[in-house]
Order: sequence, then structure tokens, then C-alpha cells
Amino acid sequence: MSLYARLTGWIVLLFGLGYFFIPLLGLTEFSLKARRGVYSLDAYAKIIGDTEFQATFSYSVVMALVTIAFGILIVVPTAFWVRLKMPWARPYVEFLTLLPLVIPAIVIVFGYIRLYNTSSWLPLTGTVTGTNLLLAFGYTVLALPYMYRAVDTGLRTIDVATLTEAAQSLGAGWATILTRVILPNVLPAVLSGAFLTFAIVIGEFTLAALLDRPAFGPYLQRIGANKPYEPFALSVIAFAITWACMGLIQLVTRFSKHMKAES
Amino acid sequence: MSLYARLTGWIVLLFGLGYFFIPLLGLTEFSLKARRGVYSLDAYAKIIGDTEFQATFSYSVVMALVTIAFGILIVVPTAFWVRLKMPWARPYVEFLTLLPLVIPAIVIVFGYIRLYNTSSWLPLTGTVTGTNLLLAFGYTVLALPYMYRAVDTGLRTIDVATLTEAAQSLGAGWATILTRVILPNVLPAVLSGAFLTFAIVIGEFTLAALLDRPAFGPYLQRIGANKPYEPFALSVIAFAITWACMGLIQLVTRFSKHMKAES
Amino acid sequence: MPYLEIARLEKSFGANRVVTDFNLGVEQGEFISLLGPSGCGKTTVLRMVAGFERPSSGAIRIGSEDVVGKRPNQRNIGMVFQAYALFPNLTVAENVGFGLKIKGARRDEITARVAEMLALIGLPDLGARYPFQLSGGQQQRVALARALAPKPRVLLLDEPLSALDAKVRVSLRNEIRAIQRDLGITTIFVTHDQEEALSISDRIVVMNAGIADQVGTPFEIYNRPTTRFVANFVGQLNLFKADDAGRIGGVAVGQGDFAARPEAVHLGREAESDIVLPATVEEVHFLGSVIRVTAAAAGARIALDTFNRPDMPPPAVGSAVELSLSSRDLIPLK
Amino acid sequence: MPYLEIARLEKSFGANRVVTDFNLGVEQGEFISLLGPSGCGKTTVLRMVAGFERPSSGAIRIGSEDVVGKRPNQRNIGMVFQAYALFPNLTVAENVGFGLKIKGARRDEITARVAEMLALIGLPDLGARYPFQLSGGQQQRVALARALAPKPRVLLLDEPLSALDAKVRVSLRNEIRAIQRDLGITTIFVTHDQEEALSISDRIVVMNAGIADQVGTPFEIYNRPTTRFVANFVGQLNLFKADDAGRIGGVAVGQGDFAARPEAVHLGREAESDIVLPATVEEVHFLGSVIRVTAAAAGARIALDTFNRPDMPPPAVGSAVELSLSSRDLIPLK
Repeated sequence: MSLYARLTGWIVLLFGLGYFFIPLLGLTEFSLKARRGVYSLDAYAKIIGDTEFQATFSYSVVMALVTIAFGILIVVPTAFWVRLKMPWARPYVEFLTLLPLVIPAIVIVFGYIRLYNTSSWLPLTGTVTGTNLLLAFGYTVLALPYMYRAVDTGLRTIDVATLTEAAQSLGAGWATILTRVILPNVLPAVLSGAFLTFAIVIGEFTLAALLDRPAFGPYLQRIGANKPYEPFALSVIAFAITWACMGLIQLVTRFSKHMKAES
Repeated sequence: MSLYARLTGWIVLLFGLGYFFIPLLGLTEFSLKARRGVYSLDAYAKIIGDTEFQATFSYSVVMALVTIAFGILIVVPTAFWVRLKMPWARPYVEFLTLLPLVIPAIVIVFGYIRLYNTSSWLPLTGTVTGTNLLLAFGYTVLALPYMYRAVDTGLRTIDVATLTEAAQSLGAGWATILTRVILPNVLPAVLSGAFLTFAIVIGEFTLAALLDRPAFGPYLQRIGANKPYEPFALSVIAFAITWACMGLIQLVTRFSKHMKAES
Repeated sequence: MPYLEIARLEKSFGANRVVTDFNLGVEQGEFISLLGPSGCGKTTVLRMVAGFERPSSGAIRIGSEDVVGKRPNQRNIGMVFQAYALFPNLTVAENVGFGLKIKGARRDEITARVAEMLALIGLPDLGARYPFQLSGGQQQRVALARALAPKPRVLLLDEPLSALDAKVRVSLRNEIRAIQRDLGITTIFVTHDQEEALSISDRIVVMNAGIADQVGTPFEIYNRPTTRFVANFVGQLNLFKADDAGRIGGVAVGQGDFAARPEAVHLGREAESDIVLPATVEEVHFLGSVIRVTAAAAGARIALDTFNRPDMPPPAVGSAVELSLSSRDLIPLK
Repeated sequence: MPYLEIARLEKSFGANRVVTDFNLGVEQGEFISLLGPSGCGKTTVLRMVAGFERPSSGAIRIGSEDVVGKRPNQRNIGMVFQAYALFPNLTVAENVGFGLKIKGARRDEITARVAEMLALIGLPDLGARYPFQLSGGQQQRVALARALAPKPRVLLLDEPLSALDAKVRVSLRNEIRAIQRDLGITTIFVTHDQEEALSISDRIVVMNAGIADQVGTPFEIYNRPTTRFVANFVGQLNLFKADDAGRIGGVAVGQGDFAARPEAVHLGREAESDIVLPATVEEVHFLGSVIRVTAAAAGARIALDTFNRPDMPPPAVGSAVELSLSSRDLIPLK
């Protein structure tokens, strides 16, 4: 590669990083200015000490974990089965999983409220547990595209059909094949889908607000509208969380490369 | 394939479709009830006749087209160059393009407002055109993951390096290679990214609301909070639009298959 | 009675019939090749024996038990795939031991059997490696060991050498044959490469469009092909047409078309040859140990093979030569 | 002076030197093969001639003009790739005409030249097809036509046959050679397949670890290898060690190691052979026209080739035989 190409590469990369990090630096700098004239962590201390922050944040973490569990249970067997036995259905399934990306969340919520309101056949919105469950379902739908894509990409790196046949000829049944052959080989992909789900659930606003659940997204919004410095500190915290998730994805991806020949 | 597998397949598919369409049917049914006791299109007529609907919708369409143009100009050459000359940079670029998925939109907006407010070095938020530009930039960032993934997937189906070398050995320069060899072969991918971008921009709420622009997303939200039947009709319309976009993606994908050997 | 018996096997995908009235008996310990062009149904036959496809009709008996109704994981059949298909998350030793673990064998049994298998394939020290750390040839040997470890009744090889380099392909095919002889395991080998099939089989089934055209030893198949397809697909063929009087080069051979192998035609006159044809050299291809000369004679293009001789460079293109062959080496074509 | 001259060419990637002091003169119209194992630097040499890699040092002259400083699209060199690399969005005719269109040729000129090229490769009627509608062999022929259409000064072929089936590979290589002879175009052909290189080259450059080990005609390379690497890589080799008195089988040959090609060793006594060795048959591989027998003799494994004879089945494994060879056929190894 010529020096010229290498240079162009670095400039593009720096530009891209700048695109994201300059706003962030501005944010961070401002968030440290809560005490007049000097830099301080006052805004951060105030937020972390806020019981509402603690409550909403832990609520959202629990919801994220539930969503991830739902997602894995639905997506892994489906994606496996579609790849193995119904390749003709792949475009349809892919189409289905793309829907949540383009249907505004608000449509999903209106639909749910209408279906499960207190006077319906299954009055989920009538109880707290029911509403929580509904929220988790909503989140699962929102996260579906990412989870499915991740798992499907993971499945693409292995030869599902031949590995399955090899395991069958060695005497393995379906349960053994799924747990001992397929799952271990797509684990990195599943984890990367899980981290993405986590980041999305933590930041989500519309669903939680419309179902009136005490999640982190609406809290972020509320603080943003009413306080001077705290929203910026919160943004930095939110960014740090997503950053950590992305870092974990990268780590997992790198780890998975040790387990495979270049594909 | 056994009958059993085929049956399971159909059941899963029907279940998946049901997951999305039953709420939608509920919505549609309710949206037709604006006139007491009979089904009517009153709610739809009211909305389509609403000048605010027309204004916000056409505003969002224009913004979507501008966003798509920005996206293509940024993404196609970048993705091509990264594949061709900087394969080592691919994980980093992919990482960058994933960021908008996990950084809450609110963080991006706060950052922009802070950077480009009326007292900054580039007071974009001071003028309408400036704010519109800022919104388009924001949308471009939001759509980046989808556009980049689509184009990168498109590039994966062709052998970029060898095709480029073949064109070079036949006397072609970079401009010819990009316009006559690369772009025609990733056009279906570019279009599918464009439709996805369109659907996202049309439904987007946070950016438009915080920058206070008259877009379709905030209008949807406002109507949803204040009217009895119209929100449901609007949801159906929004769904129809996204549905049309998805249909176009499928059409383009199918069309592209005619142009390639199975890959 | 044969150990593995396939009787009146048929398979259709929709309206497309890919295997028609396939019959084959394989003796215990025999090495059978299914040879044919792509799409001839050879892989489908193998997959029906393995249980991955269900026959439209017909029977498959192993040791006189009909296995058609059994699932693949109940058949106790070893299979080696073209794509190796090693489990990427398991080490070589874990791969080889996978079948035994599924069967619930004790850990020390598994360890012993894995060591035995790794020694058999000549990779005793690679048990702790992961598949991606091995070369293609090593991976395919591990796949063989994995298939053999649970002591299957039949070993199926689905083009196991196609993904390998030419040199590795030759050495591994000899190794597979040696191991198969050692263990005396009944084996079916699918390939589209005639040299591969000729070199390692006890018997060959030549398949064409879903039908078994000819079954026989490599020597029979090559020297006494019974159909025009077999004559053409296995080895290169020169076509001679007898004249109206039933003669070629003045020698009476009977009416019709005849084939002669390139090694049956000689450059210059040979003592045993009764047919002599004047010819012009058109192409000379130096292939290493063999030089293939193409010459125009009696209105046809005749290919002949001659061994390289360091003291005698190949004939020049365009030179006039004599070709000779024995009328006994002519194969009448139906 | 040669038409294409490569002088003291070197290439390093970082600390890794992949081509060392490479010198070659190619006459106008000559067909040269670069032959070697993967990683020997043969493709890197080709890519430097094409302009896709920049040499670390050295000169590449075409018609006495140094092209090192020129970009690939300024060199007027035709290139055919292993992966065909046809533009999938263009028809066959548009692909073939691409280079001329770039050069700004008139439309009727392009149409005429495309028709001429399609006739040359034997696909005159496929101009309106898209690449995905063609077989691999057809695609590669179109790629050849595309490379030749703008009348390049030099034609470069980068393993053009590796992705094809065995039968197509042989017929296409003969076709490529015929077209190259017709047009008289200077050609460099990169391959790792020794048979391919031997069969179609005017001269072969055998490369090993970035160095040109030997340059010569196929006959020279095969029969008079100058290094042990060449002797081993090109063709199969039997190794004979002379005893302390410099004898093999009682015949004085001189000290050291000797090689003999499998076709130089005969089964049974032959008139011209002065060395006779008792042996035991270990393996018999029926390859079609040739039967390869491996026998143990004088403490070594000797491979020998003999032609198939319909009236004489191959020898049985384990039988005692005599091997004979002429001491003149021994190649001394340095």
C-alpha cells in the first residue's frame, strides 16, 4: 500500500472519530462546569446520588436482561432452523425481523395498548407485572433486528448444514446439536447481539414513556428538560455505558477470531 | 424436506406474521370507528385534509431525500476505499458506524446544540437553513449504520479488489472504476439502504423535536396525545409508508438476484 | 449375501427423478467408488445410505437389516464430507471423541480410542490443536478419524479429496485406502475424478443421469467399457471408424465404430501392431513422465501417449510420422 | 534484446523479502510460465509487471521502455485472473469491449473487434449473455477475450485454470496456447501445477522462495533439473544412493545421490537397462493409461510407471519382481 493511501486512510478515520468525539468533548467540558469558574464533578455526584437515577437505572438493567433472555430463546432456534431446513423462507424471516426498524415504536405501543387494555381479553396493562411483561415484549421486538442479524451472521461463518449432518452421523439428536455444536459456535455472535440489545434498552424512551414505566430513558428526558448541567453529565454517563458495551462487542469479536480460521 | 419440517416452518412464519399483524389489525379496525356505530374513513379524511399533516409530511420527505444524498456521497466511496486499500481499518470503521445505534439520539442533539449554538464559532442553530442542515447531518448520522451495512454487504457480493484491478488493467482510472464498475454493482444495496433511511427519517421524533423543526415525527406525537381516533389512522398511514419502503427493498433485492450468479 | 445391499432404489425431487432403479451389493470390507459427472445422482445415493435423504422407493439393507426407516443418528454409519466439517469449537481430540461421548462411553475408553485413532492417521501429537490450526489435508484426516472412532458399520466418503491440493490429494487417497484395508471397513467413496476412482477402488460404479451404467473392477471399467458413456467418461478415447469393407488401415476389424486408448497407439511401427497409419503431428504436450501427441491420421485426430525419454526429445509439430496399433486393442462401441 | 526484460527485481513487504534478484528476458511472442509452490513469489512478480505492486528495486522494461513508474492503467497490459473478474453488470460483449470504450474507440470499431474476439474464443453467439449465465470455462474465455481486445503489449495469466474442473482445465489450456500462438502475443503464465507448465510453455521459470531456481524449456527442466528443489517439484522422483564403491545394483555410477524418473524404471529386464534390482511390489495404482507401481528395492521405495495393457493385468501386491533401469537415465543430485 502506498504512503498516499495510508495517509488518506488515517485522515478519514480521524475525521470520522472527530465527528463523534468533538461534540462529546464539548458535552464533557460543559458537564464539568457546574461549579462556577472551576471544573468539578458536582453534576455527576448529584446524579449518582439521586435515588430516582438509581431506581430507573436498575429497572432498565433488569428489563434489558429479561429482553436478552427472550431474544436468545426466540432467535437462536429460529435462525438455525431457517438456515437448515427452510432456506426458501430466509428472505421472509429477514423481512419480518427488519419490520421493527421501520415501524415507529409509537405504532407498536398503540397496537399493544389497544390489544391488551384493561377491557380486552388479556388485560396486561391492568397490572404492574403485566405492563412490565408488555414492555419486555416491546423491547424484544425492538431488539429483534439486531439480535437476528447478529445470530444469522454468526451462523453464516459456520457450515450449519454440514456440521449438523456430521453430528447426526455421529449419533447426535437435535438437542445435542443445538447445545453442543451450534450454540458454542455462535456464542460470540449471540453476545454481541446481547450487548447491542442492552445499549438499546437502556436508552429507549418512547415505549417506556407511553407505558408509563419508571425506566432510565424517560428519566433522562425529564432531567434534560429541567436541569442546567445534569443532562450533560447524564449524557456522558449514557455514552460511557454504550461505549463499554461496544468495547465488549469488540472484545468478544476478537476473542471469537481465535477460535476460527479466517473466513 | 419432510412434511413435519415444512409444517413447523409455516407455523413459525404465521406466528411471526401474527405478532406484527394482530396489533395492526386492531389499530386499523379502531381507526375506522370515528363515526359512531359504523365503519368509515372519517379519521383518514380529517388527517389527509389537515394542512399541518401535509406540511410536516412533505418537510420530512425532503429531509429524507437530502439525508439519502449525504449518505450515498459519504458511504459509497468510504466503504469502497476501506475494502480495497485498508482492510485493516474495517473493524474500526464498522465500529464507528455502529455508534449511532447505541448512542441515544438525545446525546447527539445535546452535543450539536452545544457545538453550534448561536454563540459558537459556527452558529448553525441561529438560522432556519442552518438548523435544517444540522437536522440533515443528524439524520445522516442516525442512518449511517443502515446505509453502511447495506453498501458493505453489497460490496461483499462482488470481488472488489479483482474487479478494480481488472478495470485498471483495461485502462480505467478511479472515477471510471467508481461510476462504471462499483456503483452499478452495488446499486441494489444502495437503494435498499436508501429506503431504510427514508423510513427512519419519516418516523424520527427526538432530533426533530429538540431542534424544533416542523417534521412528521413530532406531529405524529402531538396528534397521538390529543385526538381520539386520528392517531390510530396516522399509525396505519405510517405503517403503510414503511410497508411500501420494505416492499421496494424486497423488489430491488429480487431484481439484483437476476443480475448475479448465486453467491 | 452382500453386507450392504441397495435394491431398486429410486429418488425424485418433485418431478425431477435423480436416481433410477439403483441396485448394488457391497461385500464386507469392500471399497466401492461411485463415479460420474456432477448431477449424475451419486451423492444422492450416498446421502440416502447415510439417511440424510429419504428414498422415494427401494430398500437399503446393512447386515440384512433394512435401515430406510431409521434416522441418520440411529444408523451407526461414519461419514466424511468434502468440507471437512470438523466442529470448530472443539479440539482435534474432542472432535475424534465426539461420537463416543454421544454414545455415553467412559472417559478412559474415549481417551484410549482417540489416541489409537490419532496414531492411525499419523497425527498422534495434534490432539490439543483446534481445527483452524491444521492444514486441509490434516483436517480431512481428523475427519476420517472422527468418522471411524465409533466403529461404524459402513464408511461413506463424499468427495473427501476435492478441496485439497493436487499433491496432498494423491498422498491422502493412498493413505485412506491403506487405512481402509487395515480396518477392513466396508466403504463407499463418491468422486467425479476418474483417476481417483481407478486408483483406489475394488470396484467402481459408473453413474450417468441417475442410472448405474457399469459396475466392475477398475481394470474392467477402463479396458472393457460396456457403454459409450463409460468409454468416454473414464479415460481418453480415440474414435476409429471402419470403412465400408469393415477395415481400418487395411486390416479387417468388422463393421462399426471402434475406440482405442491413447497408450494402445504407438509412434512408429511396433512388432505387435498390425495396423499402421501414416499421420501428421498436430500437437505435442509434454506432461512430465508422459508425452501426449495428437496426430491427424485417416481423417481423425488421434491422441497417443508415449513415455518421456531424456535422450529423445518429443517429435516436432507438423512432422510426418507413422502410427501403429494392434487390432486386438480396439474396443468395439455400441 | 528481449521484448520484455526484468532486471534485478526485488520486492519486500516490511521485513519479509518475497522476490530476490529476479532476472528474465522474454522474447516477443514467447510463452513463459512462472512455476512454483504457493508463496514462492511468482504471483508477486506478475503483479509487479502489471503494476499492482511497486518493486522495492529493479527494472521492468517493455520494448526498452521502463514501466516501473507507470500506473497499471497506463501500461497497456492484458491480465486474466483466477477468479475470472468479469463485470457482473455488463453483458459478455460489453465486457469484451470495456477496454476499447475506455480508450475512446468508435462504436463500430468496438462492435467489430468484439465480434472478432468472440469468434476467436469460440463463443460468437453469447455476446448478449450476462456472465452469471456462463459456465466457469466460458467465463474464463470471455475474460481472455476482454484482456486481448485492446491489443495489449503483454498478456499476463494469473493461475487462470485453477478454479476449473479437471477436464475443462486441460481443454482450455490447450485453447489458450493455440490462441496465443495465433496472435503471437508475449505471455507470462503463473501456475503451481507442474503438468500445466510443462504442457504449454516455451520456457519455464521454476521459482523457490523468491528466487528463480532454473529457467529452461519443459524438456530441459524435467530431464536435466539443476537443483534438488527443481528435481523434486517438477515430476516425481526416485532417490538412489550409490554404495561406498560408487555402485548401484553392481554397476559403477560414481559417488553420491542419484534420481530416476518413474518412467525410466522398468518392470522386468529390458534390453537397454544395465542396472537390475530384485524388488517386492508394495502398491499398485491403476491411473488409467498409466499404472504406477511402488516397489521396495535396495532398501528404498521405487515408483515406476508402466502403460496399461488390456491383455496384461497389473502385478499383484506382494509379488517378487525385477526392476531394471539404464545408468544413463540417472540424474546426479547436488
